[in-house]
Amino acid sequence: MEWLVFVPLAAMALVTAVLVIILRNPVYCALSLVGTFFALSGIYLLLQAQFVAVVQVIVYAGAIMVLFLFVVMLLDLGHELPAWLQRDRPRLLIGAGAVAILLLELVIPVGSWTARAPHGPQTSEVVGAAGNTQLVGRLLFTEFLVPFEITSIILLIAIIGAMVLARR
Amino acid sequence: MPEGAFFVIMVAKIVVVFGLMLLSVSYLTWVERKVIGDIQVRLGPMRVGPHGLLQPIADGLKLLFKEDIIPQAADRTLYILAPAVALIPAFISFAVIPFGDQVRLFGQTIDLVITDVNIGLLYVFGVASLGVYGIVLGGWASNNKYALLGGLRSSAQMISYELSLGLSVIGVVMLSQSLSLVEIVGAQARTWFIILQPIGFLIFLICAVAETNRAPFDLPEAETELVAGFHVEYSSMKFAMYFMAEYANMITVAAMTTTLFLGGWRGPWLPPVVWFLVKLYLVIFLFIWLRGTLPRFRYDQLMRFGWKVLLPIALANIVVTAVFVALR
Amino acid sequence: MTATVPLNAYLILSAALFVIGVAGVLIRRNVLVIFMAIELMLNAVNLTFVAFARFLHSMDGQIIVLFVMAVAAAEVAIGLAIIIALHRNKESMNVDEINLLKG
Amino acid sequence: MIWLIPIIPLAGSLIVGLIGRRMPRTLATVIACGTPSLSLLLSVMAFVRLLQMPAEGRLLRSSIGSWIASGDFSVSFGFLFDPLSAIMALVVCGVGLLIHIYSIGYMAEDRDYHRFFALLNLFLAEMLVLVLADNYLLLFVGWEGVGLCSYLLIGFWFERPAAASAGTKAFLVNRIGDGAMVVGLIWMILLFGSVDFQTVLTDAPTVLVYGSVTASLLTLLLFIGATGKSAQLPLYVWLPDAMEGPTPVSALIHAATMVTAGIYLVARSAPLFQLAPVSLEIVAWVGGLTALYAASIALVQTDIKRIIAYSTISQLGYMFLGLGVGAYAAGIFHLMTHAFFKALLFLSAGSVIHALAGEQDIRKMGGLRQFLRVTAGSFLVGALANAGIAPFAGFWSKDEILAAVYASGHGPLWVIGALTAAGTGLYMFRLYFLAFEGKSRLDAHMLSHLHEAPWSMRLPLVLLALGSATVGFVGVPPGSGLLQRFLGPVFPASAHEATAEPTSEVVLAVAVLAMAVGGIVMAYRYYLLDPQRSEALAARYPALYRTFFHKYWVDELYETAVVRPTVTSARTLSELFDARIVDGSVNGIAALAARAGSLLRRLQTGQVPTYILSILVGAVVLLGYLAFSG
Amino acid sequence: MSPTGGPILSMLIIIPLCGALVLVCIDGAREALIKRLALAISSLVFLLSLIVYAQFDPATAGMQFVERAPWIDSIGSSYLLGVDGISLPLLLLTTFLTPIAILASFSGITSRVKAYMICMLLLQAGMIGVFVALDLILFYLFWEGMLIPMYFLIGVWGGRRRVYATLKFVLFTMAGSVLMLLAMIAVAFLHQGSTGRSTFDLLELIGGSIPYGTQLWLFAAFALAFAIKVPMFPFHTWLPDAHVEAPTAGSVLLAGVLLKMGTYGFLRFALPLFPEAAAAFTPLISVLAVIGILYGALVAMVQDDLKRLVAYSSVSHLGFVMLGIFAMNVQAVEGSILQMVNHGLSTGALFLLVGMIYERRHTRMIEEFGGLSRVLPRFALCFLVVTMSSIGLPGLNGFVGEFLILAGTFRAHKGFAILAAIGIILAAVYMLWMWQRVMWGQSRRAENLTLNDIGRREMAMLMPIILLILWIGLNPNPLLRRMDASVAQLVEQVAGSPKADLPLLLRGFALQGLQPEFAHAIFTPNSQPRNPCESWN
Repeated sequence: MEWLVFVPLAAMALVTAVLVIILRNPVYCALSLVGTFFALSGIYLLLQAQFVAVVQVIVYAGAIMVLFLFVVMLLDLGHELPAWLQRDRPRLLIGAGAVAILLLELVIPVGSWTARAPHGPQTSEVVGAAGNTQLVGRLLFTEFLVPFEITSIILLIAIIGAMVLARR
Repeated sequence: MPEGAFFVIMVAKIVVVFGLMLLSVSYLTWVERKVIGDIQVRLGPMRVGPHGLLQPIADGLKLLFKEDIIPQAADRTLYILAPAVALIPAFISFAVIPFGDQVRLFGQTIDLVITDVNIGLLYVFGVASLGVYGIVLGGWASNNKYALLGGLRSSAQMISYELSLGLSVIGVVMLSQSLSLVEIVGAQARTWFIILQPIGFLIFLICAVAETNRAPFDLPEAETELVAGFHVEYSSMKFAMYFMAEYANMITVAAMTTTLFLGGWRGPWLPPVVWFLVKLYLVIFLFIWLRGTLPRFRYDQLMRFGWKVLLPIALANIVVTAVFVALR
Repeated sequence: MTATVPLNAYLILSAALFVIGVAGVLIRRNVLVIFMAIELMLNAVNLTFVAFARFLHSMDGQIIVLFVMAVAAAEVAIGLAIIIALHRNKESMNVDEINLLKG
Repeated sequence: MIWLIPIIPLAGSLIVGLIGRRMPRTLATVIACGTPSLSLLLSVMAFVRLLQMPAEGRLLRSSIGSWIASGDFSVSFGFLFDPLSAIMALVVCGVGLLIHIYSIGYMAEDRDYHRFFALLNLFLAEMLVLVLADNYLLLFVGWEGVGLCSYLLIGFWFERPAAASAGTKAFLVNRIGDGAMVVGLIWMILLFGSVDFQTVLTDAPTVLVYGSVTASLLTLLLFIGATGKSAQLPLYVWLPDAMEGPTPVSALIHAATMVTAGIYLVARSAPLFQLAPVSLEIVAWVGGLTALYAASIALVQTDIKRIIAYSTISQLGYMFLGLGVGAYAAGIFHLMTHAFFKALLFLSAGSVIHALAGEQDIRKMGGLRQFLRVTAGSFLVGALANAGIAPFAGFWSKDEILAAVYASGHGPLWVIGALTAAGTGLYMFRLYFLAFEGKSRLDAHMLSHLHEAPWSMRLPLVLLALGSATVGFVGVPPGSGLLQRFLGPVFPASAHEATAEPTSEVVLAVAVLAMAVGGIVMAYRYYLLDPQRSEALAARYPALYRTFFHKYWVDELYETAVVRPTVTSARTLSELFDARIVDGSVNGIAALAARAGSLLRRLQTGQVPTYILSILVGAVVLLGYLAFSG
Repeated sequence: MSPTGGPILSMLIIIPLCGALVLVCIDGAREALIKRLALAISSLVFLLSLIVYAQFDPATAGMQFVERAPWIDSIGSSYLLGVDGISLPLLLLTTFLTPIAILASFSGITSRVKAYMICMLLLQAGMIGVFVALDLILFYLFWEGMLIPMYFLIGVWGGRRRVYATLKFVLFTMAGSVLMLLAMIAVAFLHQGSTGRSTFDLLELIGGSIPYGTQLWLFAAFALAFAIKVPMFPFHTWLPDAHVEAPTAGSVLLAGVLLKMGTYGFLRFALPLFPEAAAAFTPLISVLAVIGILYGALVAMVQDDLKRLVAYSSVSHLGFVMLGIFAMNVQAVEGSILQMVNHGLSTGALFLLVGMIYERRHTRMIEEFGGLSRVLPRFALCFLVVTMSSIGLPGLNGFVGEFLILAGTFRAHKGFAILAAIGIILAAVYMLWMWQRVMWGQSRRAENLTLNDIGRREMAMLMPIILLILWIGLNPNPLLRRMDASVAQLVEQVAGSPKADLPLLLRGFALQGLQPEFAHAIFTPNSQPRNPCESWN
């Protein structure tokens, strides 16, 4: 049953992701990326992370990508040449090779790790009973309070920084 | 509940709700014209049908059969896609808004809400935040400077006011201890949140008007300076879709106002659905009234108001509410 | 085909997205698109976190994701501001022409 | 009570030095001269008490408290008053007081009157610390303290470049000796665990083996210190230059007191030296050679003060000669008499200089006796005493030393001493005749200004002249006079000078006296009767004359052999080694880093994709390590 | 806990920090207020430190006024403060010199007064921290932290080549300290390896059994850091540059206190932690110390800049201190500690005096002066006392220290003591030669004749120092008595180890250098296998 949801969403994520990097028009890229975000949001829902899923939409799709679009439109960028004609090959080859290794590294040992890794208390039953959002909120304001505050400071700095940079 | 029945009921709810919504949208145009007409001491549409009741149908037919112009320099794909992008979020927000209590029908207990998501409020915001795409993309894809400016303005405006909008309802969330709209309505069994959250309500209302790009916040389509804003190039059915999106948004926002602050479907004597509709239309009337009464903001005033007035007040409201909740 | 999707499926998806992001960074010239590709990579990582959170029965992963999002938002704000500033000064979005860091 | 003796002048120094300018000059003068008087009074009282004690136990001690205590080593501010210290203290206070009084007149015109008296008082305090200390370290405090005062007083007229460099030279040369002395002291600590006279001198025979290398080296280190302070070969060079200081200073510090500190040190350490025959031999030879050497230079100098300065060196040589042959009491005796007559000579010279408004060249004087009667008279007494003419003080003490030298079997040294005696007679009377007798070579302007000194200067002259004439009688009869009996218990039993039989002593004394008189006669013939003959003499032995006149070129030798190489090597170190090599390597490393950086800089293409690629590769490696290392 | 019951050492650190914070809040234009406040704060710290002095128990060898609080538990580092007879004199020196340095800046510093005073107070806190910290990491924190205000003091308020000087100073020092940090960590790991407890507590680490070969390496790392700070020949070249460019107060504190940190580091850390290695290094370091004594003196002799001269004289003086430390007996070590204080006083005062004439003439070139004694009699008197203290005139403080060092060194190695005695002679040479050219003779410039003699404020700076110079010279026992027990304990800890000579040292490096357990400690931070997922719970 989950596969029925997962496979289309995964496919959508991959396709839109690929589109992001091969489409020539930045606006389309951005829109494809929004598509990826939506697909990921769906997958988050599948993973019982409703809060994250919605925040994904609000923050990424609703705010970040709008900013992107904003800038793309404001600067009115031209189209570039097809991507694969632009780059020097060695770099691409190194990149591809490294990426392949990375994939292997990621996938191969992970199974053994997860088996050994300690499991936390928040099983799906617990989460279901308490509510995903409530749990996230509780953790955020207890155990992760300090990072949370730091993040808020980062955001404040970012606001000021962005204003300073973009002025004139 | 058997799975089949669930499915049937679900489909039925969706069909009924969206059907009604489409109808409301089309007749909202008539309502608006009528109310504005009254405000301006004239009659409004009177020719098509009694009191112009068939006017929306006539308008729809006219728009349907008009020539669909796509400008030469436009980005065709996006140009076509944009109105749909605008319309869809406007409609799907409604999925989580409860418009009545449970009813028993055909032996089934049916919630009068399409789906009760435990993060319904966030869902609405998430979807609402997408509305901006339709406008921005439409404005950009038209490849027209007025359209682009309108689009950019609208995106800036919507992002700005979305902030205050979101912050204004935090008080409600704190009081109801839930993000589910059904539970928020449930929490208003004794007191409506408009009583407990008058400031939150006011901010929400103002931001809601801004979010829907309606007067006095209709800068994106300010005729006097931008001709018609982001949809200046649009015609025919695509134009109709933008139009519908605006009114659908209005309904959604009004429904949200009702749900969050006015006790939702709650009320004495009358059936819940009726109460819900009454409150909904009262809010919509308020919107139209505002449009008939207030002049348009200047753009800098608008931004300043959003960031320097509404945002701090909303934050203060949260602090006060938090103290209140903590002390309770 | 089992009923539940295993962790590895998510990880592979995540890795694939990450790789696509990397590829984007490597092959594109437009700063904005490169930036988007980076966002893509961030999202890939987020997916891993959420997946682990689910399979290890711990909410920490989701919390981290929230932090990542917050930081990403900050990053985008600054990044875009920089891009605008760059554009003003250089009239170009081409990374090959932006090499002020060249030693 | 003993500790008050040095403290009083110290207080006087502080008062006069710090607030003297704000008080009436008379008051300052009274304080400045009052403190030595008080010290003298106290010394005399202590001396009287000492005399009342049994001969073998004459010792007064007093201690203020602990000074340095570190680990197993400790030393105190302790003072001791035994016959040796008593003699020294009396001489220092007595002569010091007279010179203070003299200075009232001599320095009356100087604008730094207060500074002068403050320093003089300070010197007195330090000198008294030196002679009264009951341990070597406190002695060293006084030792360096008098050095400092000497430095500041030589450079009193510091605006004269010559005075400034003379002061520096004096301090530095002394410092060389002091360095050796410090090494001696720390060695003493290692050997004895203490620097107390009591401990060291009592334990010496048990700790040190007679004639051992350790004993020799230790005593020699102390002796090097003494040569610095007492201006012996090879560290005498500062003393002639020190004459740039005001004349009372020369009289007090560079004749009567400070320069005798070395004598005092060796005499005080007699039990140590007694264990080191080699050292004693060296002391004797250095003393003897210095005596002759300085006398030879004095023969041809023309500066009135320098001649007296070389004479001082020469007389100090006599004293060391005496000490070196074990005649400690004789050395101290000569120290005492010398203090009187040399102070007298200097003060008389000062009176002359005062009268001549600063002129010091004897070739421009002559016939002064008729103008400066008191001065000439007292100078004559001093010269006779210095030349060792009976019955003046110098005769008795010098005679005793030479007798002891002869008796100890040092024939060559006796000959040197006798020759020096002749030289002494010659140069003293050359000075006297050229300055006071004969025709006046002064210009008219000078003559009109010529005047005898004020009473405050004349009084000390007269008193000192009396002393120079009579003080020798405390040592009569030789070997068993009052002084010798008083000092006897201080020195080790074996050190009682081997007295020759009286007859031979008389013969020797007459011989030496004859040589001295011969010197005087020669001076009379060459310088008074027929000055041309002296020039002819110089022309006949030009090499000898030039050697004497240029002081054996020792200053030049030191300049080329020590000073210049040091400065040159220092400059090389500073400019080449330090700047180029040490600092250069530091900067070189920095430059290397910069070079490496500029090479590595090429890696920084400025292309963001390149950077990201490197990040990626790094991530792959890191992740690979984590994933596959377990 | 201290006898007073209060955390007095922490107060000593915190008060200047708070003072700096208060200054931050004051309007920078109110310079007079800022100056007075800074002076008051640092004086308050001095008064507090006098309480420490008064309540210090001379009979106790161990640490007193100990304060301990958990700090970084995960690595076993704690907030651990304390003083003993070794650090007490230096602590007092620091608190004593800082107000004087601040007072000295009243006229010399005209720009950015507020920032300057803040730097001074931070510097004071850092310096005090260095002398009272007993935890390696805490010590390192203060050690490096104190560089920052000093960096600014030289870099902002310095002379013409200030940037070069300050960079050189900081980089030089850093280069050494980084190695020291590594060695500190290694010490802690080795300790953990043998006892299973991770700690940076110095008192606990002392007496640990580190193998000889490893000790050599660790000692070398510590020694390098400290030797640079001292500075020992041949690591001294930052010193003249830093001194010449630093403002007066900077020079005073640099010479007066900062240099002592190196020598103090040897005494507090390098020797007790690695006694056998210290013994092995003794010949090498003693030789370098002697070279430093003679070299510094010779080079000082030919300098034409007064500050450079004094800077090189510091190299020479600190050579004495190093020589004494490595003689490793009670007299020598006590002499060294005393000499650190003496050098702080006399050189500090020399820099003050040089600063005073610099303020009047705006030059420090010796050839520009001459005959100043006539124009500036009060100045001359102070200068004389300080000069004499510097060349070790008996009766003043310098002599006591030098003499004890020489006496102790002679016990350990006669040759070194004799060579060092030559240094005493040379000290007189360069100081007196300078004196002769600056203070005596005829003035070589007309401007010199119209200078004002030092005033009340300047006397207020100099008088305390001069009184201390006299007091220590005549009565060093109060200080020496407080050192006795601690120094005896230190000597006992260190001197028990076998002595080695230079060839053996080199062989030790070559053969026993990187022993397996050392390598293990360095390269595998944690003995358990690591699992990246561990922390994800």
